[in-house]
Amino acid sequence: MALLEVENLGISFGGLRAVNEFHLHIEKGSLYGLIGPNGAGKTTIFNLLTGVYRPNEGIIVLDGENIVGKKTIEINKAGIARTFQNIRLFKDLSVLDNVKAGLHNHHSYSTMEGILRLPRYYKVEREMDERAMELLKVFDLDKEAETLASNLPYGKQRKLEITRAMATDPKLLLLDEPAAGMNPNETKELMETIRFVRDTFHLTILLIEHDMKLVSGICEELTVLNFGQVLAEGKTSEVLNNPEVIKAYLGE
Amino acid sequence: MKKMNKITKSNLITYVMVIVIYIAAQAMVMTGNMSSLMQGLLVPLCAYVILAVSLNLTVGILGELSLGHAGFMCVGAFISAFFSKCMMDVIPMAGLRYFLALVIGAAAAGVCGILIGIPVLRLKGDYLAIVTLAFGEIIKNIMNILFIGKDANGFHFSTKDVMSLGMEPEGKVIINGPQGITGTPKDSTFTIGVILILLTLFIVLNLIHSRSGRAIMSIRDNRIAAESIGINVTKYKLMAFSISAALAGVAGVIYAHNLATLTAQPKNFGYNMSIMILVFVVLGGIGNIRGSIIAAIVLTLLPELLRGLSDYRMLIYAVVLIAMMLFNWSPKAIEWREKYAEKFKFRKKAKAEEV
Amino acid sequence: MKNWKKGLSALVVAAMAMSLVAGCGGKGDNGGSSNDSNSESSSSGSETVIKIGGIGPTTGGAAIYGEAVKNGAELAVKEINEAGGINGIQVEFNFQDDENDAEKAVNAYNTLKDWGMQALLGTVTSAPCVAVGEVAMSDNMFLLTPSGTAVDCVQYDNAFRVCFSDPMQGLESAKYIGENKLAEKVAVIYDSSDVYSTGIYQAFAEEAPNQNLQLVATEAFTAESKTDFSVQLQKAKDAGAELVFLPFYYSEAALVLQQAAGIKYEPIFFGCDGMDGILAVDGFEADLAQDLMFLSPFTPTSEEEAIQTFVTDFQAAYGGTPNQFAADAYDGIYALKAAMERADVSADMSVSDICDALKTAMTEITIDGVTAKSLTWEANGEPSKEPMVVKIADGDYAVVE
Amino acid sequence: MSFISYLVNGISLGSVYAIIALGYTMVYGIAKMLNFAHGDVIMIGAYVVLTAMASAGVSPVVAVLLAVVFCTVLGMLIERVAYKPLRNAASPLAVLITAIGVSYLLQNVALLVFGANTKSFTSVVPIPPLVLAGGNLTISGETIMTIGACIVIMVGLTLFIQKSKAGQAMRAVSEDKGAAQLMGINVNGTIALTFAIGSALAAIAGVLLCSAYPTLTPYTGAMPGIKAFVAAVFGGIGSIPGAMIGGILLGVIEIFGKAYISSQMADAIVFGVLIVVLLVKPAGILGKNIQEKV
Repeated sequence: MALLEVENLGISFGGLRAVNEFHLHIEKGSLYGLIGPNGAGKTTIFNLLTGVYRPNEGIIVLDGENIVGKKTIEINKAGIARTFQNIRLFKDLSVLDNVKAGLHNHHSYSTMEGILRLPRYYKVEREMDERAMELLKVFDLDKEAETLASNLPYGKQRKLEITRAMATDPKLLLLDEPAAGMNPNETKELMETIRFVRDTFHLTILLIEHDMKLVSGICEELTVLNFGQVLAEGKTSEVLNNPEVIKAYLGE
Repeated sequence: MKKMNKITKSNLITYVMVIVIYIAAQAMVMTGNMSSLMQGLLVPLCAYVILAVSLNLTVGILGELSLGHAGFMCVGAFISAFFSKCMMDVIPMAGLRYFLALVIGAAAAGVCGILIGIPVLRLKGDYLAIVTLAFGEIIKNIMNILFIGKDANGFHFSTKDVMSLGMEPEGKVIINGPQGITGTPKDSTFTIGVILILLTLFIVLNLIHSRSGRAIMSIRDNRIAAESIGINVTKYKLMAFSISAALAGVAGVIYAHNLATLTAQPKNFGYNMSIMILVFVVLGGIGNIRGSIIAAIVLTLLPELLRGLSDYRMLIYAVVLIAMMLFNWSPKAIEWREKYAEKFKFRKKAKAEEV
Repeated sequence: MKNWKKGLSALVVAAMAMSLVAGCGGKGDNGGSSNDSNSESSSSGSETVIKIGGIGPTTGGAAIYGEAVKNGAELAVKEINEAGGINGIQVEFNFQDDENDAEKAVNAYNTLKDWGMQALLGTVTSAPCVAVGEVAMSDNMFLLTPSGTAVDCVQYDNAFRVCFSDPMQGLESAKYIGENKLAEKVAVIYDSSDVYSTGIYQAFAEEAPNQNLQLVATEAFTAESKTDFSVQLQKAKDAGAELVFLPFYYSEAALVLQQAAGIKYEPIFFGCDGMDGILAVDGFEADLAQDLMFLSPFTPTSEEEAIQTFVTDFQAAYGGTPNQFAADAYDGIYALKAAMERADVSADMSVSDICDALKTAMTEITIDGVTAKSLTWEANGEPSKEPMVVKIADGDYAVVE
Repeated sequence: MSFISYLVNGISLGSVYAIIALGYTMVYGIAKMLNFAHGDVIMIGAYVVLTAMASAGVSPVVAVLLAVVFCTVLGMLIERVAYKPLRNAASPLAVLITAIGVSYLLQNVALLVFGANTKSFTSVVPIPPLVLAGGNLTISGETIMTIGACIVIMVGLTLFIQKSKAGQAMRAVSEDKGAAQLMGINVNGTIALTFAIGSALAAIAGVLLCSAYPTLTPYTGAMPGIKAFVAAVFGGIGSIPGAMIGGILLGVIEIFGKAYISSQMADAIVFGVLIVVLLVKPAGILGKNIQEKV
């Protein structure tokens, strides 16, 4: 059954048509790649999916529910979490608190309970700590739980961002260039982690990536975007051998 | 778990610091070692400390610049003084009256915070700063033209002058335009002030280290990321802003019940005062609650302690302010300080090893 | 690391605070000897001096008035000391800044209390005066304000004033205008953010109908917008006002006169005691103020000998002509002297005893001051002064009989 | 008739705000800091002119030139001593607070040097007033001069920033300090130059302010300074034409508010309009509304 169905999605900025007649079909549990040359509109599509931009036309259906027109927070609550191309961590919060912020809507107590330090505060905070540490362990960040996020090395910041997104317990996880700036070893490790979380947490993952090794290594299906339009889609191996795709990537 | 301890410890130091200062001050008063000047400053100091802590909630924790904090203080001061003056005969118990005045002052300022915050908090940086400044000036202007009197027929309002109130001859003017409110009961005491500081600290520190505080700080650090993980930006911004405003209102209540006269002048409720509070916050360290307390105390005492210099007083104050800012914030000074401190640390270590 | 850094800065600040507080303690020990603003004759080291405190703004926007009071009072103190003091005791005077803020005024008051003040000449401005009055009442400290005009300044029996009260000025102005039939259509421009100005305006407006004065325009300005008066003047002009009442200080009045000349509007301008000093503004074109009238207790150009001596001595000591504030302060110190002599005050009396003695003595004395001849006081704190109306003619003040 | 006369008065008050706002916005645009001491530099400039004319007896032109030189040096000195060390501070608020300290400092130095007494400023504007409509409408020489100066400065600044090499360096620094540095632009020098120009403008603004409203105290600069800051934000801070439009609009609103609504509420009206404008146009009238890129 399809988790995400996107039909006829389009948006313009000023006179510029950034995304046109875009469509996407992601099965539950799959690992899907979105690739394309720079400026093809990949991040714009992420922004459309997460409600940062409102599309001019088209529908986005998540798990049977149309999410077009919803706000970012509502879409997150509906089950989409993301990371950002230019890392957006809460840099003056600790690694642990970054993840706990992600748990915000899942482990709840009122502000009053927090200020008055009622028993529920201690109970929920403990649950949050446990859950957060569990997630950090998956990404091998548990030893840095106390570190300020801005003091983490680059690769770990990317991982922390994924952890934070995971904390919101999404159905669909959007990763915007998760391997950017990582060395081959780190990338390899990241590939395994991504696969591991998909399997353990029964996630569906859509990722934007330039690193072809990573794309061909873990993505089961691909959509190639060029000038805001779908250039090709299908099984990874097929798409990557598509002459049009090669042309788009290698230029004329 | 270790982290909890660290935070608890840091918070504890702050509480203990306030209590120690309180006990020391009380001891000095009891033994007659404190000058009248210092005794007179104790209550205003409490108000300024609360203001600094509350503004730090907006500037340091929420990460928004507000230049209208004096406006919230003004609202709290006037509403509570109005209440106390009207209720002076109805509620003779000073304690109960003061408590109600506090609740009313804080609530009024908090409501103002919400009303202002809803349209305004979507602005950013300097624009938010200027809008809050404008708000503070509007409040001051309104307080200056407000005339309220009371006679047998009830309350009378005017924005022109006392005559327009149209009162019976025996009626009493309560708010008299620029003359403000005179004869507010002097209910603020140092002990109440310190209790309110502790209460403020309790609210602010516990808020920071809770789920809501985390949400507020995540908005400060990255609004877009905060939205992406489902944090309601508007709600938490508004929450921080209105709590901050309500606490400023509390400070206003203390201020109003310490002086016999309450007027809305540029000096006490204008942008100058808002800026003064901001100076406390920045000098003490943005987001550093303990620093705010210390800076508020130091900068309030400084001009008073410089009185001996008579004409040069405010000049020296300005110079000291600039010097402290450079020392505390300039990257070069910080570097130098670190180097020096490291040497010192190293020496201490060496000494320890020797022993 | 970062936390540690924060800790260090907090430590530095704390150290600073400690040293400051410690410094203060030290200062407290050796009394007020650190103050250098009092006149030189005081620091003779003798134990028996009478300590008079003064409070007013010497910084901030109202510094002009505080400075004037400070100078006027110091001049009087110097003269008294040279003449042998009060009851043979030398006088020490200490003037503290309040920045025209009620809270700072209370701080200044407490500073003076630490210094050993036995009677207070102050405060200069109204709102601070009310706040200090409250504290002085609870301490039973004698208070004589040279220029606090608001009614509440002297609401307690320990407080007296040298100047007119706001309502009295408003009333007298209206009366004068009405009785002398200066005009029928009157406009008022006042500072709606200022206690003094609003106080006078209200009394004036209340009395106006009784004097058959028609208030055709009532316009206000505030501390935040006191540079441009074009609208207020235009409205007065359009309403056909023959006289414009200006109950505020001369710094703003100078602008009003200049802007009125700009639109060729030439009604009678009528001010209050705050108008005094307008000719002393450096570089002010005196013909702008031609025919300006105002209520004043004091004219520096008066031919009377006492006033002439005061003006000459003041000019010699501080440069510049003394204004009404300086004169009020000068008379205030002499009033204190007279009352203290009458009550036989000695230096070792407690503050409260002095206050109780002065409360009665104050109502029994009569002094010939520079602001009035045979000046006496009522128990309610008000002086018995007849306001004079002064008219400016050819760049000089002239008393209108 | 009175409407036109109010309009003229509003424009003349606004032109004074505008000329102060130009200096504010220029420094803000390039150094990205609110120079709270700008109003006080204006006050110092006016005192220099007054002293030079009254004590040294020089001609108005020489006095104004003297003030420009003095303020330029003063501005650069302030920048070097108080602002530059904080340029890379952890928070931009640090330098704002220091600017407030500088403002207090200038006020109190002036208080000590020139005393608290109000000084009357003699207008240095040689233009006679323009009398229209049979004497019912007078436009003062100061107004004509101020508006003229405003336009000249606005055009001059715009040309300078668009055409000259130093101006281009300024634009580069305002866009991205780091990148400008990498391009070989002397960032420190450029910012110092900005302060020099800003302070020279302050001197001129001081002369015009005090010619139009001829009283001078150590606190003369503070309130017009804040109003001009409001005007600069109103027009879109960082935009040079914006400062001019913002200043004049502010003046007109202030006068109309006083004339047609309530003279007691003038401040509340001005600031109320400001809030409404910013809510509708969050970056001011001519400001660029930059959306954060995700």
